[in-house]
Amino acid sequence: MSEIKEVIVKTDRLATDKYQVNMGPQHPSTHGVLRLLVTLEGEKVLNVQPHTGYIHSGIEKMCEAITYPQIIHLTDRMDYLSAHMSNEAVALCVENALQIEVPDRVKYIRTIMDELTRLASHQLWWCVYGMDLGALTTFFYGLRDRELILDIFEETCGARMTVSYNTPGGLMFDIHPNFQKRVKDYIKYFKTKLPEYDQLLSGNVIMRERTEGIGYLTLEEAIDFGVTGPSGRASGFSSDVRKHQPYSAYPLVKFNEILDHRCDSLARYEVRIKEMWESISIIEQLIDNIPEGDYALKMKGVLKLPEGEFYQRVETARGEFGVFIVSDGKKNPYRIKFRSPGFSNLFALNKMAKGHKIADLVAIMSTLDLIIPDIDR
Amino acid sequence: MKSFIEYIVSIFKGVWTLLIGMKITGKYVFTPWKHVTHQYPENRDTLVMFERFRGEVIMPHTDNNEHKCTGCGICEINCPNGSIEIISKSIITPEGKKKRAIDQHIYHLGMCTLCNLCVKACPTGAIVMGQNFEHAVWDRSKLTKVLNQPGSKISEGVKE
Amino acid sequence: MTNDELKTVLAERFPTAEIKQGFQYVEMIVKAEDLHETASQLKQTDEFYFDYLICLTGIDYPENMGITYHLESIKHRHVMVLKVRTADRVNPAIDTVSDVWITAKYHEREVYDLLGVHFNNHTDLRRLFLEDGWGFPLRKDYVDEVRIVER
Amino acid sequence: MAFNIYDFTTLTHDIHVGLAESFSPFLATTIEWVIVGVVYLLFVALFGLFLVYAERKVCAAFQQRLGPTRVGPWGIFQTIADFIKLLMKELIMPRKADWFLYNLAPFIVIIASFLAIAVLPFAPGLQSLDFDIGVFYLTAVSSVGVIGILLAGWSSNNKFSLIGAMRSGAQILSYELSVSLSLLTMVIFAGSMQFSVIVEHQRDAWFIFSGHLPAIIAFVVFLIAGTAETNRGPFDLAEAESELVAGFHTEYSGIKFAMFFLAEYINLFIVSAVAATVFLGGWMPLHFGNFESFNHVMDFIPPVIWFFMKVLTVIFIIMWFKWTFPRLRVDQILTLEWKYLLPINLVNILLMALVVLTKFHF
Repeated sequence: MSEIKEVIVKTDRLATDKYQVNMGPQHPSTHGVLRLLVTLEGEKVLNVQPHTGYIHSGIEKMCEAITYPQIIHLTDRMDYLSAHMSNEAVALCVENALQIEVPDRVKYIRTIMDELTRLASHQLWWCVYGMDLGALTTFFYGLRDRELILDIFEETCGARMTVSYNTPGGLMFDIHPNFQKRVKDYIKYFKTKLPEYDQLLSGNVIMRERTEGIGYLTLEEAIDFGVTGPSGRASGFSSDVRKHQPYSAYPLVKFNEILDHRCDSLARYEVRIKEMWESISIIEQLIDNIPEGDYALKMKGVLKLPEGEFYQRVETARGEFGVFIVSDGKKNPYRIKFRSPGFSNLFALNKMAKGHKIADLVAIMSTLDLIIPDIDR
Repeated sequence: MKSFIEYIVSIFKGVWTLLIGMKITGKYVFTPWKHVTHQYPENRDTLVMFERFRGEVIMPHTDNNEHKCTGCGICEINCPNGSIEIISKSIITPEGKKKRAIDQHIYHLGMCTLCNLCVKACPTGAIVMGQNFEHAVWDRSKLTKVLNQPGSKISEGVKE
Repeated sequence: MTNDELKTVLAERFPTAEIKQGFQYVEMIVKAEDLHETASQLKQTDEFYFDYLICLTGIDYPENMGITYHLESIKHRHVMVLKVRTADRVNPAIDTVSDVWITAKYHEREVYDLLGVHFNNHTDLRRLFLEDGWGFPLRKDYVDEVRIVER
Repeated sequence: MAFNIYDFTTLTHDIHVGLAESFSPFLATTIEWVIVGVVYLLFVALFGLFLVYAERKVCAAFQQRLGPTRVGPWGIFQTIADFIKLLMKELIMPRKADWFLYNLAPFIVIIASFLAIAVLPFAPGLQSLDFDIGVFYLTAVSSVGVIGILLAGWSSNNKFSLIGAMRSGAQILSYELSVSLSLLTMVIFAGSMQFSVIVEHQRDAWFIFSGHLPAIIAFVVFLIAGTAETNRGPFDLAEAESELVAGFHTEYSGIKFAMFFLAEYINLFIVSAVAATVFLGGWMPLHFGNFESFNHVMDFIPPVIWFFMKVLTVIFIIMWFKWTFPRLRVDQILTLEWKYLLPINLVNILLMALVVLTKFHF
């Protein structure tokens, strides 16, 4: 009898235990080789510790051995979804350092390409986000529309993702004769498809329940963690480099910086959807007005930057991308640093996911739109 | 009572959003002939790549087995990955002068990132980007190619 | 604040620091021992309010290690560059600013990983990308005969 | 009635009589068991393969793709090829897995599915177990499968599996309630738990038409709860791919994985078949009150075809759910059950009782 009593005393409170789960490096929702060490209590996430470096390729070290035009093709491989913006950052940085002004035509084309890249990136993000929430069909609708943008890239730049379209002083080629017509056709087509995105996923009650009030990141935290891009703007962090330090043709176009103060997953979702509309409007403003002129300046065979330190910020689809070149006057950089948006965004994940369920962790991570080579570099 | 009405309304609103979603997918499922995928190996004959598509570096030869490469090595310098190696030889021109010329233009496709810098840098336009994208081979050594064909020589009139 | 205004205000506030106009931004070079104090003042003083650390870079100079901070104020929209050099190159150490800007915690881990700069008082100074026991690849004297092929 | 020519009662009766005359009663019963077992096994295997193929084609159509096209014309042999591949695959077991439970789990899951099929009336006379508590038996048996899922998750020695299994347990136990209550609504309406009687009651009008609002509500609730019961999207938390890799069957390979896979599709079939039987008239043809000629034409279509047409329609709707909606979170799935479906169901039963009492139906 006394034995039984003891057992009852021992089990009067249901014993719970924390346990750790490795999400990744091979996990469907990490979109690459990110490893998250998740501490769980039942389904509740107590702590998320990202472990990076599985695809660290030492791009910064590699860049120290090659010349400035050659660096550009390596920047394709970091954030492969905003390859054109990363290219542009290096090209702009070198142009600024050499104090040359590229022709207007180049600026216009670069801006259009930027926005097309942003559209393509946000489309891929949208379809993957749907998939992370469990709506598998979104994946194909997003890719369907993205493929057409990639076709435009392929026709003009010669590659679908790793475009390498910029060079210091201009562009690799002039735009293809079909370019303007194709882009206009595409914009017309995509304007009919984008409302479908809203109807299929944005309005869906399950999706709303899954995202509203989930993954809260306040403005102060967003600034403190350096969470930029759509993720930061959903917390009200006005971080759009296109607006605050405009480059290329951005000073010439009218567009709104999408800000949202709800700070949750839904806000991050809607900021991106609205940014797609803004991108469409920017492209529409520019596509008919591309001025005539050279597509590239005649540059010297060997580019040597003056001694000094140069920093260039651009806005990629994921946030603020920075190139910091320390030059000692040689043809290759003394030190080059890429400030990648994904790196800073990733580490806010712990703050956002704490206390939510595993399923929310996946959904929150997806709203950050992480690209692993961008984090690891 | 108010919360009860809200509860009922929320059910209908929720179901309505679900039905809208089903309308979108339903629109596609009942038009299955509007699929967007390509049947790749079957459409090989009709598949045309864009003219600027970067599939591999090639060196075009004329019918007389002549190319434009002078063996200057600028492409080798411009390549970021070291995927081009130029082996040159010295030949004796008809005038009796000794001259450097290309022996082998070695191209490692396996290392190439198709960045177009070599093509852009080439002063004589000897190398261009080819549109072939089916590069799969059983043996990695087959990815190392010699671009100038055996017995080929440089075209007349290409400036050194 | 424009760059010139910022320069004068900074000069008033930090008389010991060396302030100059860089290529784009105002640059301020502080001594290693003043770093933490300067950083927290830059963030907390209402005049500057540099609340956003854009970028933290470690640079391997011939004699010492340099750390460069790119700072922006979201309130005032001005940008500046804060620079500091360590005393030693082989075993560099410097104060952390991770308690000022949280994001510095991870950027400092990256610098520690790739350059071997030790950050004092950092709560979680582990390698970020590479395995333990790996060298510091971004140092100029790093040799790896297997993985680095010199042309 | 015209569909009597399609009645299987005489056929099965003749076989039974023939066997009883030629063999001793014990042997005759054994042979009958074997025949029935083999027929069901073949049916389940083939229909399972067909459903996998159908799912892939339907999903492809939803996603503007073509689906399998390579193996055979329109890829119809794709699932057979896949099945052969699964049969030949190496069976890998985690080192620290519980050997006995790990191997037992797939069998429990598939046996539970098999048991449930027994009571389904495919056509008049084509039903192996027609007894007066058919609905009760079905709800009892179909919840046995969750034990297999729990065991699979527990014994795999994998945290993802365990989380998946626990989710599945919570989910199936809750939704079992809704399934039973919505079936109970219709049992009140039909006045019987016997499937053949329920079908017979729908001779003039299917229950979904004759039962007015309560029947429609019960049908919708049953569809939702049934989808949850089969662990299919948007309720596929147990194997949520983006969260738990593959959930409770992460560690299974080869034929054991195939069993889970097959069981999932059999369950899909069972849920659809029950929905078709209880709400859509089972094998009964579509009849409208006074259109004699129309009714006559409908009678010419064999009952088996009617049954499978209805089943496939319901399966298509469930697939439509899966390929449209995002997945729910684990607490939302329970909220949906306990805060929405259960109260609706209880009110619905009252409503149905009122309808039956006032005879406010056809």
